[in-house]
Amino acid sequence: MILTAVAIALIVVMAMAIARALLGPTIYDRILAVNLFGTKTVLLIAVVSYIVGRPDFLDVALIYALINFISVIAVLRFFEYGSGKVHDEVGKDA
Amino acid sequence: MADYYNYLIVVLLMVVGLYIVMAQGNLVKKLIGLNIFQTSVFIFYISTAKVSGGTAPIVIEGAELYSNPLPQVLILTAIVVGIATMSLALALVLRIKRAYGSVEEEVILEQDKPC
Amino acid sequence: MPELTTLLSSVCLLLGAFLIFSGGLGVLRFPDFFTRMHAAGVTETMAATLIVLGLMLHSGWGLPLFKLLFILLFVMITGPTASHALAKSALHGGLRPQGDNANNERH
Amino acid sequence: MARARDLFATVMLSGIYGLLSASFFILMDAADVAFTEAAVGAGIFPLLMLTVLSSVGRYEAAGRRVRYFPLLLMAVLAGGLFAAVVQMPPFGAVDAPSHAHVAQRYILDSPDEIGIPNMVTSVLASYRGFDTLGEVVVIFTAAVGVVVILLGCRPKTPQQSTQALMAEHKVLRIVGKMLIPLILLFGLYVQFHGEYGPGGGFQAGVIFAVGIILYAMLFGLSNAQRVVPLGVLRWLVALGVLIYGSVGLASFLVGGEYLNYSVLASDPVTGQHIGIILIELGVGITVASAMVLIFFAFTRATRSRDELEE
Repeated sequence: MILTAVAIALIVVMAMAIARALLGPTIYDRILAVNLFGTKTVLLIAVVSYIVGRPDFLDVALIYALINFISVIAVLRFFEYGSGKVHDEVGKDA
Repeated sequence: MADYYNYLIVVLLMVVGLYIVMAQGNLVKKLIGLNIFQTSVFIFYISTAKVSGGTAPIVIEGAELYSNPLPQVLILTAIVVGIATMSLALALVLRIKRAYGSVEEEVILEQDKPC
Repeated sequence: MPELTTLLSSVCLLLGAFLIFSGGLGVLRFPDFFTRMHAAGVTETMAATLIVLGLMLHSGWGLPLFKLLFILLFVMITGPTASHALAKSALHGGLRPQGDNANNERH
Repeated sequence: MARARDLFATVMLSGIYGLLSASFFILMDAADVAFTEAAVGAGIFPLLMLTVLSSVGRYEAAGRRVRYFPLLLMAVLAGGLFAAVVQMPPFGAVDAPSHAHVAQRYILDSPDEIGIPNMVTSVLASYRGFDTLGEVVVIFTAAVGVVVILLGCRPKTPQQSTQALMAEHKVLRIVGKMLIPLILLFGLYVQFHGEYGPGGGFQAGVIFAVGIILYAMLFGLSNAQRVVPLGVLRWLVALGVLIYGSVGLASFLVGGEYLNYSVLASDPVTGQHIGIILIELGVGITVASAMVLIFFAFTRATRSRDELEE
């Protein structure tokens, strides 16, 4: 019962994150929304795995936690790397 | 109608993906459309695998009804193969960018006009 | 004793859900990037910790407990790190906090 | 997503899309598929997209109008598909035709015939082993194709700008250093636990690749290539396929059919176990090294491209 309530709260927040990602005036807002979305997905999967009574699914939540972090790093890295050309004050010395 | 909402979403995604592939000129965006199309097919297969009241096809005690493992296997391999072929496509896009200096379809076609 | 665990787990879960919800609301409604970042970053780690803790209390001994422990560990390490990196690169990328006139000369 | 002009935003959204579809797979009881989609759809695909974007440019050409003919075509197609879809058995029906044939046998007999709890793994590696061999070969071919296509793109001066940038992220590097062993360990767990829980060679390969890609992102490509040299990777891609194929040949030589592992040991179930572990190993090696190889090829290509522009 409580688990279901938590799951619903998570889904609502995920919807909010999607809204932010769609609205997001800056690129960082979108990255933030993706990150938020990822964390919520981890929690949602953990909670759902208890709702349906299959704790095996926790593995999936675990890999989400990893992938989410990695994709944030990747985005930042490539964005900064790319922005070296756009804003031209970072990393131009190469 | 409630019984079919999954399939309806699949159709919607498929159409959106195909529309992007057809209507967008940017090659990268075409690939993203292709990806959406692909995922709609994945969702379709997985939807057919679901048995209501069933559980994931990993044997546990006390469960008799499992979802169908076969479509899941097909999709599992299809996802990995999909990313492999997608990366091949991306590589081609990189080469096209290098050869034509653009990834916009119209610009490329313009350059390809026979003299 | 089981009642106590159930109670604790429920409290943790509900508190976590509340935090998550407020964080989500903040991300959606706050005016500029850094306040949104603040809303997300602060609530996220705490809420995730609480929810996973609640699940751990819920699950009892076994392999799932350790998996949850690992998830907790990952979330606690990666959450703040990702927030930090994001804020830092936003600052580098030229975004400035709104209404920060007094400190604008720092960079 | 279709309308955003900024391609970067599109890629971000497609990352969310990957996460979303993976959560959907969880709800549909497809743990293994969710696993794969999590690693691929939310991890590798945006990663590669971003790499390409950093070379192709973030913004697409302005002034695109709505095209009405495709829109019309799509509307017609959607109508047709809707009409077709409602003819199907309802969602979740137990007696749908797709559950009628081989699926019953997989579900009922595979615990006894193969002896492992995860039916997805047993179908993947044993019943449909030949099919999976084909998939692995496709991945191998794709990796070879990418390498060949991007062959001409040599980096001139590798690494400096990126490394200078990432050096500022000290926190990231240290946390990354802590995480990478855990990721690789988790990859191994997934690889060898795939018979009992969700997991297996495909997923483990992707996780492993992600760990190495993380290293390459944090510490620079040249450092990463010192850890996993390109030559070794090229051998490994082929080695995985080779392992898979030779397991098949071994069972062929011992007296069974191609890829029938039951003959590999005196007891069929043990034979199946050995066969599946070996095959999953082959799959894992190929997938991991193919992904890393593709990533390296992309990074090298885009880097030299940037320097050509400057």
